[in-house]
Order: sequence, then C-alpha cells, then structure tokens
Amino acid sequence: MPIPDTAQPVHAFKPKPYNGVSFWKAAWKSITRKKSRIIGFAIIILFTLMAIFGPYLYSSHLPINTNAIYAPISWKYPLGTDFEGTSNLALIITGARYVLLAAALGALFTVIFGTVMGLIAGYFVGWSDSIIMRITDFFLTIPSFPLLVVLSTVWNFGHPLAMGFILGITSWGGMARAVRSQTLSLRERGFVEAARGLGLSPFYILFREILPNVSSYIGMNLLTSITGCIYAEVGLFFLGVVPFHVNNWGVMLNMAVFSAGAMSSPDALPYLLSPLLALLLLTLGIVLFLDAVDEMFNPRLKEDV
Amino acid sequence: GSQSNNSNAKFTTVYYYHPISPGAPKNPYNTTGNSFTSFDKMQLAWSSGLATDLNKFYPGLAKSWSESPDGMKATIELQPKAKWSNGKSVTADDVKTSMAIAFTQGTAQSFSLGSVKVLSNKKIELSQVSGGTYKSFMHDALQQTVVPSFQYGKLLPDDIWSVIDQSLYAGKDKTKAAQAKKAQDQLTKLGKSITKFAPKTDISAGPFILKRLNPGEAYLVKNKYFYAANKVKVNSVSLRNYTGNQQIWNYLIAGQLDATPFTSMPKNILNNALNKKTNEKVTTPTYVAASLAFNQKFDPYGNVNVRKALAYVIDREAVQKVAEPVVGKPAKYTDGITDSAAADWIDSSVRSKMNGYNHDLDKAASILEKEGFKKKDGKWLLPNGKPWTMNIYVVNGFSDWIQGGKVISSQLTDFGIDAKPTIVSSFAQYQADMAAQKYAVGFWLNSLSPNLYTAYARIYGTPDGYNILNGKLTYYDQKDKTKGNWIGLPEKLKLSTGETVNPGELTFKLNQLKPDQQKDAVQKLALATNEYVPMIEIWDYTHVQFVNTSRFNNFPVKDEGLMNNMPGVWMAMGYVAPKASK
Amino acid sequence: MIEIKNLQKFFQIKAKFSNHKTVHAVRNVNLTISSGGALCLIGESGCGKTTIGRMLCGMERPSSGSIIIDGQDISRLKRGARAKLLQKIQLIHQDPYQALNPTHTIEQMMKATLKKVAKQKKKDVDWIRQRMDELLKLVGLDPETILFKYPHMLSGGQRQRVIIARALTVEPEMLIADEVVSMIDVSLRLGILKLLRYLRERHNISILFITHDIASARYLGNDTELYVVYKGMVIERGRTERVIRRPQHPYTQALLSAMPILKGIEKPGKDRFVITSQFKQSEEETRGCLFADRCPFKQSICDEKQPELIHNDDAYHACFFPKVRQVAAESI
Amino acid sequence: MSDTSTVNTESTFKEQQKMAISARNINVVYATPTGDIPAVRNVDIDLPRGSITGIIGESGSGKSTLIMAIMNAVTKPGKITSGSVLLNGENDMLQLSSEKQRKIRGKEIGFVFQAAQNSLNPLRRIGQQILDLGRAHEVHDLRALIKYAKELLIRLGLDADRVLASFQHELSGGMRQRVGIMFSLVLNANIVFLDESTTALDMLSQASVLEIIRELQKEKNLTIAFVSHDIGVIADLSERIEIFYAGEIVEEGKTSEVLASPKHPYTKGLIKAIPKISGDIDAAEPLKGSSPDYRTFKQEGCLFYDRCPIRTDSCRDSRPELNITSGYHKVACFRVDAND
Amino acid sequence: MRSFLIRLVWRIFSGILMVLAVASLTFFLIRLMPGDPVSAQYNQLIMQGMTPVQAENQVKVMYGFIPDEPVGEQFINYIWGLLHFDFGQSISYEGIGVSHIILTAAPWTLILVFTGLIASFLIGVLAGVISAIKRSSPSGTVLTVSGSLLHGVPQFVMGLLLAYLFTALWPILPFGAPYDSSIDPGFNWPFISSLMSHAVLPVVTYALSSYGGWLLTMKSSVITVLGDDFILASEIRGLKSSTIVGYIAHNAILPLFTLFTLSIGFMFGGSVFIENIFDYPGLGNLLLKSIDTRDYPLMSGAFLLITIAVIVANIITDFLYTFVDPRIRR
Ligand SMILES: Nc1ncnc2c1ncn2[C@@H]1O[C@H](COP(=O)(O)OP(=O)(O)OP(=O)(O)O)[C@@H](O)[C@H]1O
Ligand SMILES: Nc1ncnc2c1ncn2[C@@H]1O[C@H](COP(=O)(O)OP(=O)(O)OP(=O)(O)O)[C@@H](O)[C@H]1O
Ligand SMILES: [Mg+2]
Ligand SMILES: [Mg+2]
Repeated sequence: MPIPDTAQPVHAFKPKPYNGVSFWKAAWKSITRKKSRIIGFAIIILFTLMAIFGPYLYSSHLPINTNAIYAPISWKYPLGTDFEGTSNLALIITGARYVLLAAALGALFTVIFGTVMGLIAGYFVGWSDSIIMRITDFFLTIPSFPLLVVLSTVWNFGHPLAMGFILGITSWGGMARAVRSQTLSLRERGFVEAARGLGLSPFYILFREILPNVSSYIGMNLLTSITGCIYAEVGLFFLGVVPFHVNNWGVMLNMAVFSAGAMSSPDALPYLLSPLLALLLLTLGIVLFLDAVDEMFNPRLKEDV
Repeated sequence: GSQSNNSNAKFTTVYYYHPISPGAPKNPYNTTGNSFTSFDKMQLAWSSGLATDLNKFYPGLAKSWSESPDGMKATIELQPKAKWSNGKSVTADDVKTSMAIAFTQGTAQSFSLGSVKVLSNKKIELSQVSGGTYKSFMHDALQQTVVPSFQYGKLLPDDIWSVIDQSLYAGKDKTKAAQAKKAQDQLTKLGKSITKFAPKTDISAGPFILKRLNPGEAYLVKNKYFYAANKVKVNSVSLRNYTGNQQIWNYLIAGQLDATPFTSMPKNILNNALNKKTNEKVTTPTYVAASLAFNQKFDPYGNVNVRKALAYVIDREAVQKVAEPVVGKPAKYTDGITDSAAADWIDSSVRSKMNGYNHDLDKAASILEKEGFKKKDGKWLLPNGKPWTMNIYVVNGFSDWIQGGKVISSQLTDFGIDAKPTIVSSFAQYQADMAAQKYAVGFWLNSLSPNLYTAYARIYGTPDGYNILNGKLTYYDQKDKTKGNWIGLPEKLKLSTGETVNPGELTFKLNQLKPDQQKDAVQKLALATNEYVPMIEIWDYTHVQFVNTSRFNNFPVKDEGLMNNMPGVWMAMGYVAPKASK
Repeated sequence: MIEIKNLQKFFQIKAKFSNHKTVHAVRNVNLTISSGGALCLIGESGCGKTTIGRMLCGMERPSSGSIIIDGQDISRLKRGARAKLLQKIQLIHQDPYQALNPTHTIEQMMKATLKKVAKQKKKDVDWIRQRMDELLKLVGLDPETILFKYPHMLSGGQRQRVIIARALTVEPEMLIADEVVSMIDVSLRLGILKLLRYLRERHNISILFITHDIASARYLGNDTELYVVYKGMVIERGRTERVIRRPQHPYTQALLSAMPILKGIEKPGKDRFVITSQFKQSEEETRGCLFADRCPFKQSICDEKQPELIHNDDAYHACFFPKVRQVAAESI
Repeated sequence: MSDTSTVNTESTFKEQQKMAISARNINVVYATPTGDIPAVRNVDIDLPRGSITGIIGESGSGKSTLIMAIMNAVTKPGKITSGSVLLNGENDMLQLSSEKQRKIRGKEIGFVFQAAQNSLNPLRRIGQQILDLGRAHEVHDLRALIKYAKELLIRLGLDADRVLASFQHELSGGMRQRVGIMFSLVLNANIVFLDESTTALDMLSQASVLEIIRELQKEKNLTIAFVSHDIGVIADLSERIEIFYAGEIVEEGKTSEVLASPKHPYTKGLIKAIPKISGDIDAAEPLKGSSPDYRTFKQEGCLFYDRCPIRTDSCRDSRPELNITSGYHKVACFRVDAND
Repeated sequence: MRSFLIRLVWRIFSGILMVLAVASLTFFLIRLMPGDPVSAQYNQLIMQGMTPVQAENQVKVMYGFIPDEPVGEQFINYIWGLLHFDFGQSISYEGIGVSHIILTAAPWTLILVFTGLIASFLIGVLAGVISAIKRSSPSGTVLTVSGSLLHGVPQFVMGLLLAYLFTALWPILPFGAPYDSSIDPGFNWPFISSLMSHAVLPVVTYALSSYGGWLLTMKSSVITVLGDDFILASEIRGLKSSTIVGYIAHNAILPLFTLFTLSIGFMFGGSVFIENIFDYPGLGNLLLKSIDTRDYPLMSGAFLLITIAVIVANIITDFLYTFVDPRIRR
C-alpha cells in the first residue's frame, strides 16, 4: 500500500527559506500599515531618544537666567521658562530619562512578576495556584496608589531602579490574574496537552508553548503599564511624598502648582503645561502604537497577504 | 439703616496655627483643638512682637499689668467687664486655674512661675520661683491662655497647688527630690487628661464664639458678653483651614480673603494679587532669616575657610530674586540675626569688623586653593583629589527653599562644585534627618523671634548641642548622634578680637539678662557667627500681609504691632468695620 | 503489547459549597492491544471513551486497576521511568485546530521534540532535518511547502497529519486516536483513516481508535477489535465486521441503527430502531443493567442484576437477553 | 442547450406557485481585507412546499450564507448583491420593509442555528425567551404559547417544565439543539431551515433528532431545508438534495437518484469518500485535494478544476452551468457523460 | 439560598483576613519607618515656637510613654485594638483617636467616590453603547475619540485642569471645604446646594477620568456581544429591535463588573490626588497630611480604612454580580 498522499496541496506554495519572515520585519509591516501607528511609533521613538540622549544635549546643569523668570513662549524658550529662567523645554528633555527609565523598569517588573506568577499559577494548578492567587488578590485589592504613598515614607525610591521596582511590586496583580486565566484556558488547549504527552519539559511548555500565546497580551500590557507607571510616578512627585531632585516632570508639576502659582497666575502656566503636554503626548503615542502590538504578535496576521 | 445690612458681612481669613478638624475638642490646650487664638481663645495680653519694643502689649483679658523692680513679681488687673460667653464674670480665680493648668502643660515651668496669689476678684499676683532669674517673666506670663475655672477647675485636684509646690523643689534633699519627681509625673499625667478634655460647649471670653465647623472652615459669631463688644463691628468670622500657600494665593487672587496671613509668594502671584484693586499689601518687619547650614562632621565643611569660601561664591541677591522675590531681602551680614534687628544691636565698631562676604568668586577660589583644593577641567577637587559634590537639602512645600537651593546649586556648579538640591518629602522628616546628622548641607530658618535668646538658640541651642536641662546648660558633643547636635562647632571659639567665647553659654546667658544688658553678649555672638559661619544667611523675610477692602475697612495697617497679631485682636481694639454696601 | 486490567475511574465533581458528586466514568475495563493491532472504542458522548484513552497515556490517573505496558505496570514505576514508558503511547487529539500551537511553525514544533530525541540518541542536526522530512513524507505532507507554515495556514486534514507526524517523532508504539476525524471535513476523513491503517500495517504502530462513528472503525483494517462502551463499561466486543453484522446487545444495535442511511446506495437493516430518550449520567448507582432505563427490550430482571461480559458466538456481550438483530444498513 | 434553458424558465414559473421558497440568482459577497469573496454565486434554489431539501457542501462552501441570504439576514461584511426570494410565490424577501421582514422571520420561517448551542440569550430563562418571541410577533395568548412550547418540548423528549425554567448554561448541547428546534416551530412556521443542526451531536442524539424532525415534518407538512456537510445525514433525511461547491450548486435532484447515480465528479468523489457501514472498504477513496478556500472562489473556470479527475483544459477557462440531465436531476459539469 | 449565604459568609471572612493582612503590613511598615515619630513631633513643636523644655513636656503629654514594649506584644495589642475599631491615637491631632478622625473624613470620600463612580459608569456605559452601535457614523467616532482621550488623561492632570479652569480662570466653583460652614447643616436647600457645589469639581474629575474606561470597555463589550450568535438568532427569530438592544445591553454589561471592582480601587486611590488638589477633607487628603506630619497611626488608619472601603465595595459588587448573572448563581 502506497503512502496515501491525498493532501497534496493544490496551490503549490513557492518554497521559501526555512527561517520564514523575521519578527522585526513583520512588526515593521504592521506598524506601517496605518498612519496613526506610524505617528505613535514616532512619538515613542522621540521620547526614547530624549531619554537616552536628552541629558547629553545640555550641559550637566541647565543655565539659569534671572532676567527671564517665567518668560513667555518664544524662539529662545519654546516652552517658556521656570522660576529661575531655565528653559522648560530643556527641563522636559533632560527630565525624560528618569521618568521614562523608571516607568520602563516599572512596566518591566510588572510584566515579569505578573507573567511569571500568572504562568505558574495557571499551569501548576493546586496549592501553588491558591497561594499565588491569594497573594495576587491581596495586591489587587489594596489600592495601589495609597500603598505607594505609604511605602514612600519607608523607602526612599529616589533611584529609577528602586522606583521601578516599587511600581512593579504594587501593580503586577492585574497582569498575573489575566495571564493566569489565559494560561488556564491555554493549558486545556490541545497543544499544551500534546506537548506534555510528547514529554517536553514544563519549562519548555510554560515559556515556549504558552508564553508566545500570551505575548500579544504581554506586549500590550507592557505599553499600558508604562503609562500607568508614568502616572503613578509623576503623581508621587507631584504630591511631593517622595524625596526628589529637580528636573523631573512630576517635580515640575509640583513646583508649578505649589510654588509657582501656575494655578493662580497665567505667567507660570507654561511651566505647568510643558510637563502636562509631554505626558499627554507620550500617552497619545502609546495609545496609537498599541494598536499595532496585537498585530505584531499575532502569527495569524503575519503571512496573510 | 445700613448697619443691619452690613451685619451680615462675614469676615474671612485663613487660620494657620493648626488644622481645623471637626473631631478635635474645643479646648485651647489641645494643639489641634478647635479654639482659635484671638477669636475665642483669649490671653491676658497680646504681644506686639516687635524687637524694638518687646514689652509692648495690647490688652487682652488683662486691663493693666505691672512688674516689681526685680522682675520677680507681676501684678495683673483684669478687665472689669470681662465675662464668659455664658454671662459669668472672668475672675482672678480663672487666671489662677489657668496658671495651674499651665504647669501641667509644661509652660509655666518655662517662664519660672512659682506661685499665684489672688489679690481680689479681678486682681492677681504672679511670682517667679524663689531664686528665679528669668528676665521675660511677665512677658511670658501675659501671653498665657485663660480658661474658665468653672469648666476646667474640676479637672484639677483640690491640692493642685501643693502638688505644684512639691514639683518645683530643686534642692538636694533626696526624699523631697523624689517627691518632686512624683509630683512632676502627676502633673504630666494631669496635663494629658486636660489636653484630651472636650467641653460640651465652647465658652469664650473673646470677641467671638464658635458656632459651627466643618473640615474646611470654622464659623464664629460675635460674643455679646465680650468686654469690648461695642468695639467689635464684625458679626461673624469664617476661618479657613490652612493647607498650603498655593491655596492662600488662590483665595487671595479670587478676592475671597478679608485678611491674608503671611505667605511666601512668587512675584507673579504678588502682581496678580495686586491686580485686584481692593487687595492692599501691608509690610511689617519679621525676625526670620533663611540660611544655608552646614554639618561640620562632613568633609570639607568642617573647615571654616571652606565655609567662608562658599559664602563668597553665593550671590545672595540673585538667590533672593528667584527664591523669595516678594517677602525676602538679601541678607547683608551673616551674624545670626536679621539685618533689621541687627541695626539696633550691633555697634558700628563691631560691624566694621564683620565680613560681608560679598559675591567674589576670585576670593573664593584663592581661599580654596590655599586650603589645598584644586580646580581641574572647571571642577573643584577636594584636597584628597576626590571630586566635590554637594546635595543641598530642602523641604517639599517650602518653595522658596527649593528654588533657593536650586539657584545656589546653579551658582556653585558654575563655580565648579557639583551641587544639586534634594527635596525631602516633609518637614517632619527633614528635621528628624537633620538631627540624625544625615545631611551635610541644608536650609535652616534662624533668628526665629525678636527675643534674642530664641533667635540665637536656633544656632547655639540644640542644633549645636546646647540644651537646657532642669534650668542648667548641658552640652552634647556631635559624636553623640542621638542628641541632635548637627552643626558641630567647637565649644570654644577664638574671635578676631582675641577673645575666646563659648557661644552656647553666651546664648544661655541671654535668657537671664534684661534686654538692655544683652547687647554685649549679642555682639560677641554676632561676631562669632560672622567669623565661624556655621550657616550662611541668604535672605531675611519681611512680613507681607494683605487686607481686602472690598467688604471691610479700617484695618490697623499703620500699627505694626497689631498687624503682627490675629484679626481677632484688631477687632477687639475697635478696628475692622464692614463697609456700607450699596 | 499493552494491557489494561480492571481499570476504574471515579471523578469527584467539586461543587464549592455542597456535597461532592462522584461520577463513575470507567468501570472494570479490560483490554489488550498487541503491537500493530487496532482496537476501537465506540459509544455515545460521555460514556468514558476519552477517559480510558487519557488514562492509558498517563494524562489521568486510574482510580484502580492496572495499565501494563510491555509487561511493566506503570503505576509501580518511578516518575521518570513512567514518563519514559508513557511516551510510547501518544494521544492524537480530537480537535486539530487546538492541538497545534498557533505561534509555532511546523518546523519549530517538529524540532522541539526531535531535538530531545536526538539528544538521547546522540544524533546531530542533520539527523533532525532528515527525520523531519521522513516523517512528514510518511504522513503524506510535502516538507518543502509545509515546514515554514503556521498552523492557521493549513487545512484540518493537513493539521491532523502534522499532529500525527509530530507524535511519531518520539517513536511511539501506540497511537490513541480520539475522534481524530470528527472535526475534519467528510471528504478528508478517509485520508486520515487510511493513514492510520497504513501506520499500523507498515510501521507496526498499534492504534486505539476512539469514535462514535462505527463506520470509521471499519477502515482501520478488518482485524480491528471493536469495544462498545456504555457508561464506562464494555458491553459488547468483537471483530468489527462481526459486531456490525451480528450485534447482540441492544445498545450496540441502537448505535448501528442510528447510522444514517445513504438513500439510493443503502437500505436500512430490517430490525432498525431508534431510541429517543437521552443519555443521562446517572447520579445513583443502579443495581441493574446500566442500559435498562433506555432499553426497548428490557425485562424485569434487567433492573435487578447487572449482566456480565460473557463470551458468546466468538464475541462478548453483557446482556441477559442477547439477540442478533439486523440493524446495520446494507448496500443495495 | 438553449432549448433546455427555455423549458427551464417556463417550468420554474409554473413551479413557483407550489414553491414555499423560490430564490433566483442569489449573489453574496464578503468584503475581506484580502478582497471580496463571492461566497454565493448565481444560485437558484427552490423549496417545494412540504418537502425536505438537503443542502450539502464542504465547510466554507457557502451553505450558511445561502440560507441567510434567503432570509435576508446576511451579516456584515457580507452583502447580497443581487437576487430575489419569493415566499409562497409572492413577497420578495429582499424587497420587503424591514418590519415586514421581521414579522415573517420567526413566524413564517423558522430557523435552527448552526451553533444552536449559542443561539439563546444566556441571561434569560428559556420560558422568558419564548415570551419575548411571542410578544415580538403579537401573540395574544401567551399562556397558550407556553403550553404549545411545552408540548413541543415533550415531543422532543425533554422535561418541559425544567427546560422552560432553565438558563441556557444549564442545558446540554443536545438539549439546546432541541430547544432551538422548538423555537423554530413554536409560532407554527411552515418553513424551517436547519443549519447543521446535528453536527455537534453524537450518533444516538443525531438519530433521535432526525427522527423527530421527520415526524414533525410529516405531521405539519413543513417545508424544510436542511444544511449539512455530512452527506449521510442528508441522504437519510431529505427527499431532494443540493450539492454545493464553493458557492455554487453543482448538482441537484432527488436524493436517491443523485446518490445512486451521481453525475458530477465532486458528488461522485464525495460518495466514495464517506466511511460506510456496508460495502467494500477498499473501494472507498479519499477525495483528492483540499477544501475550497478563498482562492478557489476567485477561480476563473470550473471551481472543481483543481480536484477534478476528469478535467479538460476547457474546464479551466469557463464555468459550466447547471443543466438538467434527467427529470429533476441537474448537474453543472461539461463532462457529465465522460465517466459513465 | 443556603449556598448563597455560605458564600457571603466566606467572602466576608476572607475580606476580614485581607484587612488583617493589610493591617499587619502597615504595622510592620511603620515599625520600619526611618526617624522616630516622637522626635519628629518634638521638632515640629520647636518650629511652632516652643522652647525645648516646653516641647519636651508637650511630647511627653502627648505620648504618655515611649513605646518600647516588645514588637510582638505591640502587634497583638494593635490587632486587638483594630478588632475593636481602635486605630490608636493620632499624633498630629492631639488626644484624638485615629478612628474618630478617619470616620469624620470617610463620608466625604465615600460621597465623592461613589457619585463619581456611578456618574461615570452610567454615562460611560450609555456612551459606550451608542458608540458601539453607531461605530461607523461620525457621532460614534466622536464619542470613541472622547473616550480614548479622557482615558489617557491621568486623574491628577484632569484635576489640575479643572481646578485651573473653574477656580482660577473662571472662579465659579468653590473648593476647600465640603460645604459653606455658615449654613445650617440639615435637609435644607441652601445646605444641599452648597454641598453639591463644593462637590462638583472633585466628582467631575472622578467621573471624567473613569468615563473613558467605561466607554471603551462597554464599546468593545457591546461589539463582542453584537457578534454573538444569539443576537443574530434573535434577529432571525424576528424579535423587536428594542428587545434585542435590551439583550445586548444586559449581556454586554456583565464583563464590566470585574472592571468595576478594579475601578473602585482606582477611584479610592485617586482620592489622594483629587482631594489634595481640591482641598477636599476626605481620607486621601488625610493620608497625605498624615504623611506630611509623619503621623503614623493616622496614616495607617487612613490607609486601612481606604482598603476596607475597597474590600467592602468589592464584596458588594461581587454579590450584585451574582444577581445579574444567572451563570454564577446556583
Ligand atoms: N475531568 C473530569 N472531571 C469530572 N468529570 C469528568 C472529567 N472528565 C470526564 N468526566 C466525566 O466522565 C464521563 C466520561 O467522559 P469522557 O470524556 O471519557 O466521555 P467520552 O465517551 O469521551 O465522550 P465524548 O464522546 O463526548 O468525547 C463523563 O460523564 C464526563 O462528564
Ligand atoms: N463574516 C465573514 N467574513 C468574511 N468571509 C466570510 C464570513 N462569513 C463567511 N465567510 C466566507 O464565506 C464563505 C462561505 O461561508 P459559510 O459560513 O456560508 O460556509 P458554510 O458552508 O456554512 O460552512 P460551514 O460548514 O463551516 O458552516 C467561506 O469561504 C467563508 O470564508
Ligand atoms: Mg471524548
Ligand atoms: Mg455554515
């Protein structure tokens, strides 16, 4: 009896190289598919560059000009000046590094804690699941911002790493819960069972079989967590409950409101609005870009054209 | 006809002594108690707070007062018409009870009160403890709060005065000393229960009485039993809770405040406030200065020449212009007291010996070089070759400090010292950390009062290790980290006049001298401060207040001493009248 | 050779705040599959077929009874050894749309297990490539065109073939095919059935075929043993053709009657009957025959006693009143 | 060829009187990112009154789309681009006002869903949903409606009271499917569409559902269109059969006739490929090639060209029409006779 | 019904456990605090113009003792106190029990949070339905864009903008107190209108900052439900469109309940900003003030009460959910 070859494909595909399309190429494709995504991507890149190179654009301390205190918007000061005549634009640019680094770290910690916890809880159902879920519930229920405020009195999170860590600690709950429920449903999916049947290690199953399937969710969450972390962090600085150095967007907000009287006097308004503008622009970029992430991680959308 | 119309006018201001909280008892001894100085919380008299005339008082419940020539006794006569808001008369007994309570609060001890003698229903005599040397005895006594004996008396045991007597024993007898200790403990315990006491009704002998309050404001109405009720032309007062300068600016600019207490503010806010024609600015002197202080434990600030060099580097005028443009004046001299006070105290001969530390970068550089510092690539290196970096600590919410710290950092950085301000989240934290010697450089308020002892104690008191324990001066070395000595000057300072002084002792002595005897000590202290620069004075504050004339007029703007007091005092003195509205 | 002895399975259905329910999913099942043999479990939904399969491949632990693979009782083995032994039995999933990871290409999938095997066998990368090609060709797929594809680019039949190819990477001795064709288009079913038969005949891989479509069972070869399962119990067994033509148990007959008739090609068996009452997972154990509540030929003893599986006429059945009925359709 | 087509139109005109549904020239297009998919093309279909018509085709061949189009209920991104659907020879479903359409749906045409498991509102009890249905169609005696529903449920072998008081999630798949049938009949619809109503069921359930459908059909003289990809089910149930391939009908006729002597190579292959309980197993052959996908729909010539064992070059360029071979038996193939 | 009660009891029990866990967390956090609360208080008094001796005496009066019993004992006493709703004594509010202070602040926060939550929920859900149904028309797009924009704006930014607009630029709304103190509190119009006008800004901030979330979630939920088979089935059965919209709304709103629970936490978290910006005397403001003054007992009390509010609200939502979703009910 010959090998039955009934499934001979009719529309012969041209043999392609084995490695297929690279992730980055496909990602780029999905980014450029829409104008809004390109704008979002550009904004994110802009801010990333700002965070990396911003501080090198200016001398290590920004020049002050006591004759241009709260100067209005002009060519020299595109976003006006602060209480000592330093350009707000320069402050925003040099301040981006801390804000973005801490937020990125925070999002990273959130995603890492959340994913690992969620994967473990969802895959190894049983006592580890119960324990992890109790902890997760605990962190989900405690209102995280007040917790951050309280923690700020114990712990000096002046360094972006510490700030990121604490932001991650307080916000991984939602992520863990979502990843767990996805893992729970994925582990019922045939391919996980099949992988187990084939004797693949739990490590392989968790991180190579299941993880890629939640990757688009993780990618989206990474981005939304970044905004969440930026808000929380800037919020902490704005309230002034953490010790801070100047040149930080949240500190600018704090100073604009509580020392410059931006709320009571239009002179200092640019000082208030520049960090707000930066925040909103970054958020906009992330929101626009988010659209592309789902597509980037979805193999279904990779090849079909 | 318009009288009744105006009587509805509500006088609005901000009460900044303590937060207004509905839960707090209506008890003046409670630090957050809902009892409001000058409105329903009365003293015997109100100090003018003027350095030039420390003993100038405005009458409160006391109509007149006199002091024995040796300063050991004060005789006080109460307002004959003074009554509590339930119609009962204010008597000498009330004062005696209040003084007994003052012992339980620790305040009576602080001005060496020894005994109280009721001379008549409205007359009372206060005496210092035997052997007491406190020179501001009457000054402090007059500022004691007076509460009704019928309300508070029952909180005290009948033998309260014998307990007080026992507690005051300072001799060598061991049994008596033990007894005194026990009595002191009993007083402390009593004090605790008194601060917790929550009277059912607010009984006031002041011009107003508390009607209602919510977490944001207190509402008081006129007390018809007030002894000078006819002088009080305001019918109701709304006291808003103080939450921050920004809030006051907002109210001020919106024209909602009839009197605005002192707030620090940037120039744009001032301009905006004055845009409102009915806002009137009132400036009076204050005795507070902002300084940059050093902890000499940290390298290189233990070196006096380094501190001097830094004083040359800082351009105080530029700092003040940014940080405190409205209510500040650049400090001329680093001498421990404000320049306005110094004018009265420092002779020109001494003054001429003082260094103005005028902005002079070359001089600073040459001093540093002499001390072994080197400049490399525009940056100063410490004598040990390490880079020189500096964190200037300031406090969140103290916007002038933050901005000052920022400007000073810029100046220092320009000069070649990497400096940056670090903002501590709360003042409580700041003070705790400061005392725990965590900061090398930070801002400090000095010269807090017209009283020179209090002024110099800001430097040569606890911060430098000098404490008064049981009336005796005790010194703690900086090595004992728990005692709060964060300045760390040597105990003995050799002055350029050749004299060697102990600033802690000199300061302590101020406490026991009459003002006219203080001058010599003050000049030595000022010179020592100038030569050893424990802190660099940056700016002096001026007391800028606002009154709003759209609803009320006849504010005591000419009377500096009165302006230093709360509006309740103004009203009791017949100031502030509703405007005839159309 | 694989043997199952007295296999039982109880499921505790956890209800959070009330009493737990117990489902007796598999009752005293015995079966033997020789290497290269084929065995087919049929029965309606919920009767425990899948559970038997899952217990066999170690996904589920039996409540009692033993599973003996190549003479070794797997419950007596240590974890590692058991896992190794169980790899000889591979489960092919019912749903080809779920059994493949949508984020992996076929190549990635095949490589994941082949790498492991290569490591054990100390083979190199070339061997992996070679083996991959070999296996894909074996299941009738063209490696060149299929390797770089993601599952969503394949048809149901192709997927099922990929799944089989992947199961073959670990060189199993037995495949458990749990309703492998029910999700595939009718026109493609036969291809998969023939593939299974081919594997069995040419590669000596035994097949446990689970289905509720008796017709499919025929295509695995005429030496296939057919086991009819009802409520976890085997109620009739015998050679496929034998059971179809001469069913003795009313339940088997009901199943055969339920096969649709291809008008114009087939005519219905003369004794055909349809039972309309629904299958219920009984909550209490009955003393009597499990099928009694739905049996059209029930008699009073059927409620009293449980019939045993007895040998009769070169087949086994569990019925007090066995009677051969002509229910299967016949060609015209 | 021309004369047959004239005969065709004439006879159809007459037949329309007897037709419960008579659809002409239906075209449905799905707009997708990869382009428009003509899921149903130029389909004419008639459902004679009181008959059971089976529609068979592979997954994705457009069966569901067709019957949705007949009800004018194609969902986005689909669009009916042309056609007419006469109901009992009169109202054109595709032209009626939406309110009239609504009244016809449910009341005159019953529909049992492909995914009948999910065709019930998960948040309302079955009984409530029957009442909703009654109110929507202005049934005045709701009590009687419920009574009738119970009757039907009992006929369908269910515990009626329990079912009416249940939520969807409390019912098993088979029960839901039966409830779906009840819904299609409870307003006394004469025309019932069943879309793969038994696909998810196992053998016994399927057999019993089919049995019930057959009984009810006889009893109420229903017109039924039954869609399935399982030729066995259709062969068993229907009188007439329509073979669907990639959006077009390739063969139609009486079931026994078509099965006994299939004309189209696809039909032939299909019949050969079904696992059968009788006959020689080695004679069975799998159908070659893979199911039609979106590329197939766009093909120029015969849609079955790729998989056809008897294709010629002309098959690639032009598409055969559905022509009568004998009686009601119609085939769309150029080479009808080639294989006989 | 019985299982319902058992579930209720279980939820409440686990809620209490959660509160105790949070309480222990705050207890030990506070023990980790840098700087001694007592000495912080002492320095504060000096700042207020007292002499060191006076300040020392005061501090002694306020604390009575310096807590130096073993931590274990302190912890047991603390938890024991909590069980009696005794949160200890405030430091900055002399002689007042923390429970008293937080209980006077709590109603204001609750009023703001719940009015804001309910307002944003109702409006957001309504707008979500409209934007889903009209998603290809301009009005739907406008709604969606408004939702995405507002969703992106952090609460404090929203608060600052509103505060600037309505207390500075056009000073038409009051802030700084929950109502005008010269008005007699009670059920009378001047009082109620004063109450409302003072609450407008914070409530609007809450509402606007969560409106976008509701809108977007509701929109996607409605779109999901629109694609559900049973909606198509209902159409084919000829149900009235009003009935179908009802079906859609009911089904679409269920997934929002999980969001609701999360949102409660978020809203209470926002009280820290919003009450600070508008000087509203609620728990969030209290928390900040207690941190400023390093009033640790008050701080942990305020934090604990916020957590308790969130937990209680979660339990309530959970039970409401069992009422609207029959799938959960047994
Ligand atoms: N994990 C489980 N927990 C509880 N009960 C289970 C579990 N798995 C199966 N069951 C029950 O065991 C019985 C047998 O189930 P099984 O899946 O083996 O049936 P099946 O014959 O394969 O049915 P189908 O044809 O639907 O696949 C069923 O009543 C089922 O409800
Ligand atoms: N919403 C849709 N969007 C795009 N294409 C669709 C959509 N629905 C159906 N199609 C396409 O239309 C064609 C016919 O689909 P239809 O659902 O009618 O097939 P079917 O014969 O009912 O298949 P099945 O047996 O799987 O139910 C298919 O090719 C399918 O890809
Ligand atoms: Mg199964
Ligand atoms: Mg379909």
